[in-house]
Amino acid sequence: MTIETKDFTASELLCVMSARALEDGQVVFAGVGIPLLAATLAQRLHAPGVTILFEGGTIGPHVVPGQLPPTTNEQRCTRKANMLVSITEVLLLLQRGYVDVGFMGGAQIDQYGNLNSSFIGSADDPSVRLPGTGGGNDISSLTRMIVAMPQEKRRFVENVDFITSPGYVRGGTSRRDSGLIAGGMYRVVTDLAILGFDEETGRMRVEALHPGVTPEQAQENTGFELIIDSSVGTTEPPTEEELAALRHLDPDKVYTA
Amino acid sequence: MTIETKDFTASELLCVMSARALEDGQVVFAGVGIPLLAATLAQRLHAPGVTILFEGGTIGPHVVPGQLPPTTNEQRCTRKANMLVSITEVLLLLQRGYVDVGFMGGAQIDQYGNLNSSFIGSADDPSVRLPGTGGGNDISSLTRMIVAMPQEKRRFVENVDFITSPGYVRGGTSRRDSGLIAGGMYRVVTDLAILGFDEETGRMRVEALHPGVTPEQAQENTGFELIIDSSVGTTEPPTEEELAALRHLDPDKVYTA
Amino acid sequence: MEKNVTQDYLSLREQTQSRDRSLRNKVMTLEEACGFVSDGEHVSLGGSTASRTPFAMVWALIRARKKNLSFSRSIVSTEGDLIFASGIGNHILTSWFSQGIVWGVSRVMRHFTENRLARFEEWSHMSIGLRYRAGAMGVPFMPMRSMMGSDVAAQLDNLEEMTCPFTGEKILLVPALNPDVALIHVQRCDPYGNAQLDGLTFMDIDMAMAANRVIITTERIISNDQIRRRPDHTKIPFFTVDAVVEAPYGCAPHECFGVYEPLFPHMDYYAELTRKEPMEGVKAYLDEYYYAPENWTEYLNLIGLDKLLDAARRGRSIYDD
Amino acid sequence: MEKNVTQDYLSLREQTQSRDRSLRNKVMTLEEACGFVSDGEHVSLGGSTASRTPFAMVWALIRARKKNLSFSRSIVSTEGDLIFASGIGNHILTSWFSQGIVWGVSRVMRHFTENRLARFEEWSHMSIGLRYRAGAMGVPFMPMRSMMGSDVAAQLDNLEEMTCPFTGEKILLVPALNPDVALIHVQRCDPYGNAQLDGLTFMDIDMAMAANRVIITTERIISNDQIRRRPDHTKIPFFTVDAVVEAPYGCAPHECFGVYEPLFPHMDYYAELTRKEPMEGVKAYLDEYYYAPENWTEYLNLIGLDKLLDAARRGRSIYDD
Repeated sequence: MTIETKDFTASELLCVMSARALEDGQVVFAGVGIPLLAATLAQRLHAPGVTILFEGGTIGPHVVPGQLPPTTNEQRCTRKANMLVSITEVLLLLQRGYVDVGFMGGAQIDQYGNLNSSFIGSADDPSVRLPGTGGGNDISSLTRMIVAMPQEKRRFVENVDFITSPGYVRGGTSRRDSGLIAGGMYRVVTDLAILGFDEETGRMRVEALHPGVTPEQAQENTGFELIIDSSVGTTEPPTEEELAALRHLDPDKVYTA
Repeated sequence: MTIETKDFTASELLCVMSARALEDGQVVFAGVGIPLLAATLAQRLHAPGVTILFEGGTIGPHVVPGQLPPTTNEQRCTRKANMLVSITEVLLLLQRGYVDVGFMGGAQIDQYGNLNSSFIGSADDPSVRLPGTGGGNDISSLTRMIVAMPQEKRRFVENVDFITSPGYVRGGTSRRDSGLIAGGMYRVVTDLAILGFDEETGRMRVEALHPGVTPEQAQENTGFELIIDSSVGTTEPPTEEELAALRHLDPDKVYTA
Repeated sequence: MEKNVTQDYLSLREQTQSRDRSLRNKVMTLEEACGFVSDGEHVSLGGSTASRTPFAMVWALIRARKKNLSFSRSIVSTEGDLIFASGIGNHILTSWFSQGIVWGVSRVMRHFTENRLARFEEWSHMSIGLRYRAGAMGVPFMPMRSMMGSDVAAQLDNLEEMTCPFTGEKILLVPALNPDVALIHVQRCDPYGNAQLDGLTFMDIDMAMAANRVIITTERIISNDQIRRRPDHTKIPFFTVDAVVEAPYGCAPHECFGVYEPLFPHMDYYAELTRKEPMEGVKAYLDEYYYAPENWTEYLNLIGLDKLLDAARRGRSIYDD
Repeated sequence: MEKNVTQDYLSLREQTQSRDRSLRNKVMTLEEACGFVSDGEHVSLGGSTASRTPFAMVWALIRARKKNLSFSRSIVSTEGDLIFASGIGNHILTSWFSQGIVWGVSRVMRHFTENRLARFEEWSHMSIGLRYRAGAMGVPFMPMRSMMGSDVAAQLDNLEEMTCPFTGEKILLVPALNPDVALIHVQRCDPYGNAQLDGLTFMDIDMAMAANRVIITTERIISNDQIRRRPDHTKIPFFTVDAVVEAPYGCAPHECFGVYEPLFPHMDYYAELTRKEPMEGVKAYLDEYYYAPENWTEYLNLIGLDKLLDAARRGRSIYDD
């Protein structure tokens, strides 16, 4: 950890900062883990009108504190939902435009916000075959994305080995030219910074640094050159209210250890 | 009526002859009126395993004697059904190939088995605007058809004013060439005869005449030249068992007056 | 040209994204819900023929003297006569248009179409369903295999044929239909718009997903807790819905599955009224049942409590077997 | 090349028309149902990840020593390991393949794919759903808007891009997938194959409509009268179904919505067993749980009644709220 250890963990910081990226009234397509937790946290704080969707086919469940669902395809994630639909239908909500934000974790990301969860090494002869896209490709193709992941050099690479979930593809207009005319990578929330993307080039840019993080630290933990404005601002540290709400939701620190 | 009046009505004859055209185990997409009644009759006689579909979205209902549904879109036609689906889904069963027979009534038919239920006169300036296709176009485009209708010169015309539900279109390979590679008109059951279609030309042909009907009578009641083989056979008259079963189903003669 | 065909994707998304899709109370009156329909828009009607027709909202739109609306529905019954005769719309897209088979061809429909006073745009039944479905899925078309070879297709100008790149087969493409507004009547809905439907669903679910606005009328409003007890019975999700109106007997004189069957005597009465002098008959009907009553309950009262009770007895009987 | 892609329409229809689609008793044993799966065919699996996995039928196919099968499923869990390790199939089409997020990357999947002993063909989640849907609808493709621009699409050879003739937009076409056989586990089914599903339906309904044969395993067989009391709850119609097998706890160690949750201790045990020596572990597991037991009940007994009861208590709790 490069950030000065405060009275919260890196995962807690990630959660709080991710929650802040959501706005009230949004429909959020969330993955398990930090995204689910952060979306639920946002509901308890500034955004009570956030609706959560899971890729297993759940619309607007009640997440019960201390009973976070471990997956998005089992009955635990359907507790007190408003509606259950098929997998195909819930993904089509993204395509139809009903979703505001896709909210996922990431294993490997590159300068254009492309995510890889398929292969380490070449696809033809990989050193590791990863589990694959799941809903990731569809979500990142069809809506505005927020990704929450720890910022490390091996995870933030210049170009991913394999574009599983497209960001700005090869930069410039290449995403749009490929046929993906809506959506796109919006924010990458890490334990060091809030990252965005340059409108023209599609390259990753620092939007704000977390308290105590220097531009150099952010760059050191990144495998490509970040766009950092010298006047880049600093986020507000997690408040006691935010941390209390988070710890109430995940008392066993399943996702925030 | 040209047929010698026996102890049954023309509608009853039509019903019995239509019922005989169905085989056990078939999935039959039925319209209201004679088709529904004839399909139910077939179930009570030689084809207990016939499954009836209605275009409102009903799969395999139990039709209760004396309570024949007046339409295919209201709850009366769902009595004790096996499954209810959307309109689109039930029509897609035709496209997917799950249906053996489409079974409809007809207002106007031509030498190639095309049906018109849209316009009398030209479509641009019709003398009568009829109610339109309903499910007819899809059914006749996508499955093998049996049509039950009274044989009259004004109903059996050389070429319909408007092809609402395609038979063999302009004959020859024109149906297939237009993109309709499956299904097609199989039988037209009338109060005079059982009519089929020549494989090569797609023109209407007499398969059998009802008892007491002469080839001349069939031709006289048709507005185009019928193919009639000199050795054409004769159907068996309705049996007492068939008529009894029919009258049990429609005691008020709603469809068999 | 038909209005509102194949909205381009970015404009469709922008419109959808600009809607308030949060979980919020949307309960209002029929009159307030009329504010969600603007003159000139395309309105889709749920149900089919005489089943789950959203008559309460059609009634309210006619009373609100809307103008230049176009409509679509799987199969159109008497509501089509009333749309044309009241002057709120002069264009209806459907596969079949008359009161119902047993009442014969609508003389009102004939008057308007044969005199070119209004347009009845005929598509195949399935093609209408697939047009809503494409709209619901956020794609600009659906492939299908019927309608080719017929004059139904020949007289439409927004169809495309293609050769399938996988099989070489000829395929028809029908364009997405994203209605400006969908009017749908259901048995149960919560204040947020989570709607649960019993029985035949017709094209309502695709229609709701496709539309840019949805007005739900419902036999009764139930709590969100009730919805969350059986989430797999919810058929329309709240975020597609803009208005929720409680309208008991909201389909009268048509049926609502499991609640009431059609009010046949009233339908016979309308058919008789319009048989000989279609225009005089339908205008008298509009005056008596649409413009005169103070409110929906008064309309129901004019139809007659005896007929409502009889229809309800028959309607509930579906669950007696 | 992937097997069984885009069956041409006439052959699909012929195959469908030749099936006995009458209402008839189809109840049989797991072993008898294996007769509906021939070596070399494409088998689709219902459910997703650890939910409604048709484990009883997979178990029976492995015991029957089937060969050269290919498989597809929305998301593949441990059944994928067991398919590869048992040798019944060496090709799986899915969007995600590992036991489940909390157990990390499957070492068995890695062994087979990294050593090119078997193929994990990756498609986007939605594209798989749309391929089944095209198959269900009887069209050769579905249009969609994701996957473009990614390497997921780049490494597939049966995708087509087109320009929409209505809007000029770029659209991706994915080919229909009509599996030879679909294996689907449900909560309730009648002897004819009318299946009622609770909770999440995943891709099962499109899959059943698309397949050329369907084997239903069910927690319990109910009467056709029960089905006809709630026909709008039937999700799969009898005429798509070829075999009905009663298999209580038929998804164990996975879950069946509302009946039992996953048997987590058993899943932890499997994960631990295959973590260090994947191939030895999975082979030992197959020997103990697949080849050794006399029948399905004995398999369940090996897993442990205590675990079944605990999973059932948790499973039913969804209805306690």
